[in-house]
Amino acid sequence: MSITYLDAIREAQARALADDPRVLIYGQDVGAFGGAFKATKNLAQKFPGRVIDAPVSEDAMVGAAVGAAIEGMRPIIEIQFADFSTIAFNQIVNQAATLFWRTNVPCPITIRLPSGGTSGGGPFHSQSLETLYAHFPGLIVMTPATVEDAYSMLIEAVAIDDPVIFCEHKFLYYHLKAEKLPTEALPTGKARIARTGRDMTIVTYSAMLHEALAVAEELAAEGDEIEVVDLRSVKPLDTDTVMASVARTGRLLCVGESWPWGGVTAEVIARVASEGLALLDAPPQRINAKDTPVPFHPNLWAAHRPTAHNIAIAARKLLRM
Amino acid sequence: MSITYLDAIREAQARALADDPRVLIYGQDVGAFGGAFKATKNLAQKFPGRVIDAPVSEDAMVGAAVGAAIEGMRPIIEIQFADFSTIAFNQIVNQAATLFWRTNVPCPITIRLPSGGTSGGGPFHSQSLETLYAHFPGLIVMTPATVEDAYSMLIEAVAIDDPVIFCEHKFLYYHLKAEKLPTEALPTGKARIARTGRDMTIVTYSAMLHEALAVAEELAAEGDEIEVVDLRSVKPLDTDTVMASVARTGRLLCVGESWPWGGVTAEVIARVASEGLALLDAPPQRINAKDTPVPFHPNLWAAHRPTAHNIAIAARKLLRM
Amino acid sequence: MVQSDIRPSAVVAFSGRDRMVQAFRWMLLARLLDDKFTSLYRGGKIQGGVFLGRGQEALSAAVGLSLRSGDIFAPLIRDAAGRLAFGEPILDAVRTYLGSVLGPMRGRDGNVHRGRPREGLLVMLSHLGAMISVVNGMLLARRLKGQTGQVGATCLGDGGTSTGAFHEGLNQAAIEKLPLVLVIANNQYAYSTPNSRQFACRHLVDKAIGYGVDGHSVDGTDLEACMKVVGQAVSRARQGQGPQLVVAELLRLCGHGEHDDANYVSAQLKQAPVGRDCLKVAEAWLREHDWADDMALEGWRRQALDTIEVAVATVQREPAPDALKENWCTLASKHLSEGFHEIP
Amino acid sequence: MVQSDIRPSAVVAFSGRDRMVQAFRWMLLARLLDDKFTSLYRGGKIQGGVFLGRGQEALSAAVGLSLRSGDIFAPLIRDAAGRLAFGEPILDAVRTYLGSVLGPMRGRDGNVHRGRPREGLLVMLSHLGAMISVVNGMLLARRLKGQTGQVGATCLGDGGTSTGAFHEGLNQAAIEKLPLVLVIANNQYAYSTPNSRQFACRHLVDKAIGYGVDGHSVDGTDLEACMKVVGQAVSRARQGQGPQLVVAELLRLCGHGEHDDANYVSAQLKQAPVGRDCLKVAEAWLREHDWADDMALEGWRRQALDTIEVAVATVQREPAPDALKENWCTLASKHLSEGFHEIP
Ligand SMILES: Cc1ncc(C[n+]2csc(CCOP(=O)(O)OP(=O)(O)O)c2C)c(N)n1
Ligand SMILES: Cc1ncc(C[n+]2csc(CCOP(=O)(O)OP(=O)(O)O)c2C)c(N)n1
Ligand SMILES: [Mg+2]
Ligand SMILES: [Mg+2]
Repeated sequence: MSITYLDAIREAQARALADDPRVLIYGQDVGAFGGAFKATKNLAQKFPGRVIDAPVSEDAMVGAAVGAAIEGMRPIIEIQFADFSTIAFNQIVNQAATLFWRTNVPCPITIRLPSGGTSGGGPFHSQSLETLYAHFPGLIVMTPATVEDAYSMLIEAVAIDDPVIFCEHKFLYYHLKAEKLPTEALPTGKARIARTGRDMTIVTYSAMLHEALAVAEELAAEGDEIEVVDLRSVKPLDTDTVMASVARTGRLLCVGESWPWGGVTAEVIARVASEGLALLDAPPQRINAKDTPVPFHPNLWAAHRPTAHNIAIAARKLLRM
Repeated sequence: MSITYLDAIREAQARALADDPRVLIYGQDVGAFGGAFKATKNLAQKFPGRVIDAPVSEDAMVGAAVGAAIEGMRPIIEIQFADFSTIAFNQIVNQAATLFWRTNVPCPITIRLPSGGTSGGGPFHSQSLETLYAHFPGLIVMTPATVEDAYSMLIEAVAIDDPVIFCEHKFLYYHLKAEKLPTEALPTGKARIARTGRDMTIVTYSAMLHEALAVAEELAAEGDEIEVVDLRSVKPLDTDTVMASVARTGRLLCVGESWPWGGVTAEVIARVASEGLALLDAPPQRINAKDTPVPFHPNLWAAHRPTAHNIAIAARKLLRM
Repeated sequence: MVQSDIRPSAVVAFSGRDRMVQAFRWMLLARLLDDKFTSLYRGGKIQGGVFLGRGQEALSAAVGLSLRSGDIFAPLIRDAAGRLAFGEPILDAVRTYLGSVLGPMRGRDGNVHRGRPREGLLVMLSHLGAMISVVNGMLLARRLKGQTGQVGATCLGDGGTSTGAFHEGLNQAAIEKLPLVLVIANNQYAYSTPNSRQFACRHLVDKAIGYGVDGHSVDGTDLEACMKVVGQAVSRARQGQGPQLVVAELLRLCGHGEHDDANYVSAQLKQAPVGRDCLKVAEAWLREHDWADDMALEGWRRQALDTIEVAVATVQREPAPDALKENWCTLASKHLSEGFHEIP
Repeated sequence: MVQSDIRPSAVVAFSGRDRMVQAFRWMLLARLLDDKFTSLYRGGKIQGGVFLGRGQEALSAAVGLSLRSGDIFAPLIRDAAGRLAFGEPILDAVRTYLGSVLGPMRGRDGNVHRGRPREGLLVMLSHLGAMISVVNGMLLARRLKGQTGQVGATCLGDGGTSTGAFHEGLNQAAIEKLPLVLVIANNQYAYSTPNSRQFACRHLVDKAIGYGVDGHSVDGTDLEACMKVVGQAVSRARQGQGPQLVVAELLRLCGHGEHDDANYVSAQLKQAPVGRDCLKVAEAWLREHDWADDMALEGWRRQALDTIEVAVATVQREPAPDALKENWCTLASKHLSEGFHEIP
């Protein structure tokens, strides 16, 4: 049996529903239909009344989730594409993110955002919005890069007493496969050394992890050993693991699929520069998507996002600095 | 005669309306009433039909501005408080910011966001959202810190062929005064050396400029000369001026009033570390608001935002590093 | 629109002597409390804005009184009366306005932003319309948990009806047939903006039909009418008739906030029936019914003033929040908080 | 609701022989173009989704044909017919779907996201409801510029009516009394979600009254009815009667996109009048009126197919966008673009 990243997301939800009567799912077409990506397939049938179709009202969807959370439930909201979360923006950043701080009542909601680019997705079905949500106080932002993390982090997201923005990458839905679901996992807030190396650290997350790993493989053939850190969650961001890796390698390249200005890569570099300047043997570098909307055409899309190709160029250059 | 920061904003709008028949103003209570902060006082009377009261519909307000821009107008939108721009978020980042890129039709709209904290403002009347808008491709984000810039940058904002997010700081509205309106100004995208110095560079913008200048004054008495860079616009961000200053001083402290994760300060440090690591004699540091919502009570508010007091502590520490 | 199917007995239940007196006393307390906040504000004792319910007490008290313990109430800025009637301790109001750290908001939020969500009293977001879907979610959760017979009420202004959140929220409640009572205080203005620049339907209650919910309209200056109509709407919601939209016509008898002299309010409206002071109307009504006389009225007034004075005196001795004691932690899961290692 | 005040002569004007034949031919072209996109999609020639207007061509064509040059049209995903009738070059559709760099979107956006704003044909945002206020802004600007006699039309689905943007947009148009024609294609589903989970009013046109705008309902499977009702709505808007809400009942005769087999569509609806194929209904109607016979129909079909084949053949020889030639600049003010000095 092989399990995809998408299967893992479905299984995590099935398990959360089975284990905890407070869990419910609310989103457009999540019920009998099983969701636009089939991430909730069969769940409405298996858990009657707890997987609920929503109208095209993202603002009210998230508002209702906050209300349910006040009543002690643990709702999972599926936004059809991350891009549509801009409609729910106010409820997410102002209502959900501040509830506990204002009122002492926790807000355990999980908002699933099918994120990131796919070929032909175009500017409104491709966005990576982790930066937005990480900037606001009060939110946990998860960015799983593996089948195992998709499963275990989603289960943890539901269990956490705070609002979690769960950025699941659409590009990984079908591509990525594992043999079985994990039985244990790193806790939220811990980054993972996805590959060890001594010459350079690449810090990344989500779909870009796989580009980075490909680069590490490629450069290994040239004799350069690259350490790859998978952040797993961008807020909290595991500065310690990043710093320890840079301490070993002296070189830092950050890769993110979101836009450059103030993105995850800026935050990582700012932390390392502030707290670990002496560790750096060369200027820390970053690669992001270009500063334009995500283009529709595959030719443009492939050039817009970071790929193993341009990461490798950057890595080689940084190794020589 | 003395002119406040708020007067400057009103005068800039009056001048834009007078000089260009394509300019119009749309926002809640901006008409006969003159706006919640009186930033459009008398303008409806002086420019009949061109200063229009809007319903409590921020999304539709910005959407209509985009439509008017397609028709060749140059609308100014007043959002009553920056915090309410989250309701218009989708129209700002997806409609306005992408219009030119998608269709080749420019989108010359100016969105005025009364921003930043004031004592007693509380979590929903105090936000500094420049980071959000700078992250998205397609927007210019201005953050004027002086009466002169409030005036000249707003005039320039209206003239620019792209959507401009004009973050005007409420704390400066009445406090800040100038003798007269400027007749010339730096172009958008150019930072200003607000004070020269050789021992350290503080990079900042908006209300924090004045805290930084106070610190520079204070430390001058101790013999340390601090250069203060006022970014003026955070996107585009004038890396060259920042870099040149750090080249002179070797030390960088970034100060911003928005939240720490991925804020302006992270972006500035990331740029300097990537492109000018060798210029740094000490780790670049940053000070931001705390990572909580903006508190209501003056005691908490004063501790939540950076002030001359804690900037000075940070500066002294950095000078000794 | 539904306005006629209540039996005479029900009418008595909604506006019998005890209820009317109770309602009036909450109105009075709210009015006097508002007056107190105004004078504290003028004396520089209050940070931020002060938002009054002057002219809206009848409607607001009717909402608060029509609810029971176990119900949900999400008031808005002009609902001092409704809050008190629903059971909000007066100390919560005073502590939140004066920034006592002992208040439910601990100085983190202020003035009208207060409540106790776990006790069914929600804390408003400034963003108008944003509370409706939150109430929906609570009602939905209760349905899932098998709790029945409870309703959720929330208030909004005429301006608030223009928000997308109002639309999404009311539609959501209608689809789920939730026991939501959405009360619109049409006080003719949103800040300075008159109805004519806010909507174009003849009457706001016309919106009910477009959502497939019951609509009720009421003279918001008339306490008895408010008690009946709001009471009936709450009953219908409780009985499973789905969301109820109540629209009251009245006039804001003060500025938008205490900083505003409201000189834009038309003289004509002030003279019109909608401009009547609901407190005076209610007083006259009680006198007419011989349910109150000078002595009773004066007694209630004294008691209210005493209550307020005691609360204010108490709170004025209470500590303000101390930044050094604040935990500066936004998350419930403290262990997941980022330590932003800032220098000072 | 307004449905009766057009004189017989007006009826002829809206659905006379020329107009009906024209409308039918746009419907046919749109249907065949959609078929072509389907087969290109199945052949792996199209990136991203394919969204069809199958079953909605009568309504859509009626909207496009009711507009004049100088009017504004903001179509949605199922409006191939309306776009063509409004004057969108078929090459725009084919180029955008196939990603030709010569198309109006230059490969930056794809499939149904195309238009020419300066010619009055807006480019839809995916976010449902977001185009209404943009049309409003254009109409408002024209009024300010003194341009009159022009209208703006935009289309939305039943699902789209649940968005806050729909509400804010329609209310805004009503307040400003703009010549906006908002056409709702109630195709019974939003993706898989049936009407019963989308709204609770009896009929979507009931929403009109809550905004104070004219409401029109029409059988969307009946071309003649669509031509009349949409034509009349457009006329009323043009005459200064303010926004017009048109609600058509019909059924989506295809999946949400070509990836969707729509097995959730109820068999009962498929059998019901709402499930009729508007193209067949229109064909029968034309035959009945002796305005079309086998030969004419076959001729139109051939011509449409030829047009499509020529367009596709042309576009297939056109260059795709080249990342190296892209300027990667989001701003009109190039000099204000940030050079993010990325390494490669
Ligand atoms: C979404 C949003 N936009 C703007 C504001 C600023 N604002 C605060 S109160 C107000 C007027 C509200 O009018 P109305 O809803 O009629 O209530 P009233 O003040 O008359 O009781 C406005 C525009 C807000 N709170 N929320
Ligand atoms: C704001 C928003 N939320 C979600 C979506 C995803 N989405 C695309 S089409 C669709 C269904 C739309 O249904 P309807 O409006 O009835 O139009 P139809 O597809 O039936 O023509 C949804 C939910 C979207 N485009 N915009
Ligand atoms: Mg009002
Ligand atoms: Mg539909």
